Amino acid sequence: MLEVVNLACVRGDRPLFSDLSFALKPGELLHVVGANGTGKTTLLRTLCGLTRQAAGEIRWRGAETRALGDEFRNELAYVGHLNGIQGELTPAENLRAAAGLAGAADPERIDAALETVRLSPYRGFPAKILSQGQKRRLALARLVLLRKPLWILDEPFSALDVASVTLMTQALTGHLADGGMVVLTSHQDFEVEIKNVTYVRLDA
Amino acid sequence: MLEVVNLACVRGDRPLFSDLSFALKPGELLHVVGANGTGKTTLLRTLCGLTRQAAGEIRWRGAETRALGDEFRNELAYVGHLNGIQGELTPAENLRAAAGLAGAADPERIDAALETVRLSPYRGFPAKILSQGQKRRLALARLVLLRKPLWILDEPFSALDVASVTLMTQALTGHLADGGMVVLTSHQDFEVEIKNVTYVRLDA
Amino acid sequence: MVEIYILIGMHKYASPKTFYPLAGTLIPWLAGATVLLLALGLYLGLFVAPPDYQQGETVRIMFIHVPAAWMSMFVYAVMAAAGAAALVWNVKLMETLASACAPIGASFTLLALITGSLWGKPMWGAWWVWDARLTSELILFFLYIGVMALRASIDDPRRAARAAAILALVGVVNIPVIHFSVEWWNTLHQPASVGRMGKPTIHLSILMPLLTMAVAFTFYFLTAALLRMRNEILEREKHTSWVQELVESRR
Amino acid sequence: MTSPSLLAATANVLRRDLTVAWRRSADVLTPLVFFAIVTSLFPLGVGPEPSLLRTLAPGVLWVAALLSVMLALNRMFANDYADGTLELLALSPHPLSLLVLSKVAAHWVLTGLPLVLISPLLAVQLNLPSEAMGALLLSLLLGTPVLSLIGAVGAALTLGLRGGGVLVSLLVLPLYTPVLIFGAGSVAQAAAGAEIEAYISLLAAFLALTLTFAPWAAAAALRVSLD
Amino acid sequence: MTSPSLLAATANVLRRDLTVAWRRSADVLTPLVFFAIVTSLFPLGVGPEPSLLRTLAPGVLWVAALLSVMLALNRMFANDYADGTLELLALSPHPLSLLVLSKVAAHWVLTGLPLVLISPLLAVQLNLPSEAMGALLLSLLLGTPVLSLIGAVGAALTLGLRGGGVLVSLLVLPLYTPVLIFGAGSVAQAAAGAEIEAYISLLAAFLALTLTFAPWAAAAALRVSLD
Ligand code: HEM
Ligand SMILES: Nc1ncnc2c1ncn2[C@@H]1O[C@H](COP(=O)(O)OP(=O)(O)OP(=O)(O)O)[C@@H](O)[C@H]1O
Ligand SMILES: Nc1ncnc2c1ncn2[C@@H]1O[C@H](COP(=O)(O)OP(=O)(O)OP(=O)(O)O)[C@@H](O)[C@H]1O
Ligand SMILES: [Mg+2]
Ligand SMILES: [Mg+2]
Repeated sequence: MLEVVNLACVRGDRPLFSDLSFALKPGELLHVVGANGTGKTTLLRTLCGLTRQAAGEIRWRGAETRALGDEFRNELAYVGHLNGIQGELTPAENLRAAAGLAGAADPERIDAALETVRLSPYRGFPAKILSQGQKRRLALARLVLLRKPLWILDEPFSALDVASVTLMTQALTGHLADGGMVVLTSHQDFEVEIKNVTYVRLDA
Repeated sequence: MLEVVNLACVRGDRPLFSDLSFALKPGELLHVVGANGTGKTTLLRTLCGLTRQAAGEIRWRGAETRALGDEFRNELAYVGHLNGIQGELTPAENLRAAAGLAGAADPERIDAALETVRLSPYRGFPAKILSQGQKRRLALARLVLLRKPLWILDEPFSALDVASVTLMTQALTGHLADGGMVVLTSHQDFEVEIKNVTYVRLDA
Repeated sequence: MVEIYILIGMHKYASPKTFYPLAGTLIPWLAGATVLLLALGLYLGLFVAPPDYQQGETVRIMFIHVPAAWMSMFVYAVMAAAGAAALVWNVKLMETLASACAPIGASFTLLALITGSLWGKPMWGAWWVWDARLTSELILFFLYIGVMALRASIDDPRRAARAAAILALVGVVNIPVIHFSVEWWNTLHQPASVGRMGKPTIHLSILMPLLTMAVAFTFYFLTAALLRMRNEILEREKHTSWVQELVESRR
Repeated sequence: MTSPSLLAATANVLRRDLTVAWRRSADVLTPLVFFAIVTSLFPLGVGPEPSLLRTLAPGVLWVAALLSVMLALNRMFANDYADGTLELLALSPHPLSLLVLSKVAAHWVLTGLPLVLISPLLAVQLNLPSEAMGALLLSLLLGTPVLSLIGAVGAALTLGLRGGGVLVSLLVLPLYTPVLIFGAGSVAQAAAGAEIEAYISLLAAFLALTLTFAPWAAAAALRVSLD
Repeated sequence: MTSPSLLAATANVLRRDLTVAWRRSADVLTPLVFFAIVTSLFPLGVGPEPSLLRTLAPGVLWVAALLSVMLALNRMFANDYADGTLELLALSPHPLSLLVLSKVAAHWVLTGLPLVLISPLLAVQLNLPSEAMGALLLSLLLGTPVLSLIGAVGAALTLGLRGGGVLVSLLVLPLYTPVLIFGAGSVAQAAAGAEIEAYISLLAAFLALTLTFAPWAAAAALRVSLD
């Protein structure tokens, strides 16, 4: 259960939003919508704890996320604007590193995750040669691999081709069906086969 | 008139495409489609002359673009995956620098261009504080400002909100109606009110 | 219980909104005290204190040099402490205090360096020697510059304040080094003579102007710090209602 | 989180950094070659007299080591920051300071350690007396990790700032001076045939001190830089 | 393209680089402070004897100037590369080598020139005799642009490579040695009361040579790095 109470964020000296409250239960997807520059990225980073809020609370299973610290981060998977990929490492090595960091190393599943995002042909190449969309897919493979309950995704569909968008919405649907939670932003349309989509709208 | 004859590109030791031929006349838009990693970005960069082809020719008004050099570049505007924005400069200063480089400085039009992409409120801020989509809009403002006949655009709609996508397609439509040419790639759907859209499909 | 009340009371003044007018009323008094003490200290130092039997009139540089050197270290300590408070308790006012300290402290350090080398030429025959105390004071100067440069490079004021605070805390190790350097290495520079408990080795006619100047410098520091803090508060809170009301009321 | 998984995470970070560096063999060699080049520049700058060089040797070797380590600092976090790996690190369910410590360890293995190993060779070039060789090795072995640790704080603070490369030097060099003074001092003492125990134990104390505080400060700085 | 528009384009590049640096005042100050810190490190490393320092002064000042310029090299193109501005430069309808030249000019104004201006102060700290002050200023004035020009080629070649910071030093330092030798040499000669004309005219020749070829080489290297 993720609860946000009276959250306010400020960048520089510009207040982006304030008094934002919502709650997210297992099996639910929250879609943050709003025009460019309304603070969607800022909101997601604040939820993760990367950015500090100016006011308000973020609670996970009833406790403040900052107080929970590692315990909260252990249940969280974040994919931001940046892909978090090391160009020198192969796709498999990148996933292995991510798994190790997340404390959930399960090496057998790495190949399966690569297969899922259709990057198996690039197993032997350094990740830097991947195209924009292929890099994005590698970043998203982390979600499949790590199986954390809370996904926070910033524009997950950007740069993806049509087939990959479908694949990603399937992954979302599956995750929600398993009782996972998702917070995402996207300017692109997408469909998940589930009713529990709520919207939070940020305005300028 | 942009003509491509038997073009072939190779990255590393992987051939991406070969024997690609097409021609683009004033008022036409060429949409390069294909799954992730099929070489769309590579094709566009090759057209600009940033990357070298393995074989084939690219001609502009009948002459090889490499031989034309500055003369070709003078008629070209490119917006790639990277936005080409200096974070320290304000949006207006960024546009002024771009105009100066392109040899078409026309300072009065800068404010109008900023207005077009709805960035006037950010006039006084350094560009680095802009959000993902706002940066993209600033990059696209160059097109409006510079008025070059040939636009080469790599995923111009990525990160744009719905209103900005509409705005951009209007700009495209206007440019084509004025006899401009456009080569672009996009995984997102968009509509231009003009019949002359041709497709080039790249396959893996 | 009493402590808790004091803390709550302090907390009230720790809000920029209440601090701003408070600082405004304090500044004229502090500035007045600074001017008076400076005048007194200079009078005592330049006209009352006797010339040194060895150093002659140059000894008067001391009345600037020594207090400036003391302040350079004291201000750094204040800056680091304020930075720590800002990091731990997230107090905005402490962020502004820390940021106000850096340029003031840097000027004191520069003053100590310049007066020191002016004094060094007649005393040691060189503008500069690589002695431990001089070196560590130079390092202090670079630390101040580093803190200021780091702060200037980050746009978001709160991020800048936290980053500068971390750097200031790391640099604190230099302060004891400066102070004890003369005892740890045998060097050219004067060992501590005022600080020693029990046996003052200086004559009162020298000690008095010295201490007066030190107090005057402290008041100057307070005045300048409050002025800078007020400016920064206005800049940082310009979007809040109270600053806008303030601006309206001044119109 | 159980501690075996923490161990796995830190080992993972270490291994990854080493692999990445290994892939670019230039990364492993360049600080070394830089060290060699800087020590060779001095004789060019000050002239080739052997007796002069001998007195200079400890200082030059130590300054060159310090500069090489410093130049390599921006590699510690900058790439990870640019590609978003650092966000993953910060969001990992393990104490960031320990992950930072493994990154520092990787940095030292890639820059400090090779310097220590090659230093005798360059010392011979500069006519350093052989009695001082032991002191050189020992002081570098204790001192270079301190340089990496302090450097981590500077690198973390300047992350993502324009001109970060020069700024980090500005922040870090003043803090490097004690290490330099005692490091070079110990070698000079040894060359003069004197006792160096005091110097070495001071260096060891610096190491203990920075080992305790630097990872923590660097982690705090990283969180600020990501904000 | 008419030449007025070329002039406008180069002026534009120069102005833009200076504006960007000015916005971050730290960018202007840091190479300077770095220069000051490095010259101060040497006395710490080799000991404080004034007579020893005097013989070292020319070499130390020149090595420090060289290192400051070199450290600032990665600022020349790296940011433009990362944010895509360099692609715009390469696609501009003007000779890339001239645009590069204005970038180099901006770099020199921001690093070399301030060094020249502050050098007398640091020379006093190192007890350099006042007869040599003129030679120091003149040699730095002629030599630092050469460093920026050669550096531009190195910076362009290493663009986008991991560990570029160290790699660029590696490429550039060997080419810097002649400048260092004759630059420091001229100061040492002047300090010894000898003629320095030969040295100075050599430095001027270096400048003429690099001014002709370096922008061209750097432009070619940039095109390769972008491919
Ligand atoms: C650039 C040169 C100099 C620098 C950077 C410098 C720095 C300092 C510093 C930092 C202190 C305060 C130390 C402490 O309280 O722990 C100090 C105190 C003092 N300095 Fe200097 N100094 C310089 C030159 C000189 C010279 C040439 C003299 C006179 C011979 C001198 C005489 C003193 C005296 C008498 C004190 C007070 C010592 C005490 O009571 O603690 N200084 N100086
Ligand atoms: N230092 C600052 N000063 C003022 N405004 C700032 C500062 N930093 C960021 N901003 C503003 O805060 C907003 C941040 O938006 P954010 O990146 O969260 O937008 P977003 O909703 O994710 O947009 P997009 O859809 O384009 O990704 C932007 O409008 C930006 O201009
Ligand atoms: N050095 C290399 N060796 C082998 N393959 C390479 C090398 N460099 C790039 N590639 C491959 O070439 C292709 C380049 O694709 P490009 O970036 O042009 O794709 P794209 O069509 O733009 O894809 P996207 O839609 O994801 O942006 C990718 O499949 C990439 O893996
Ligand atoms: Mg966003
Ligand atoms: Mg692409």
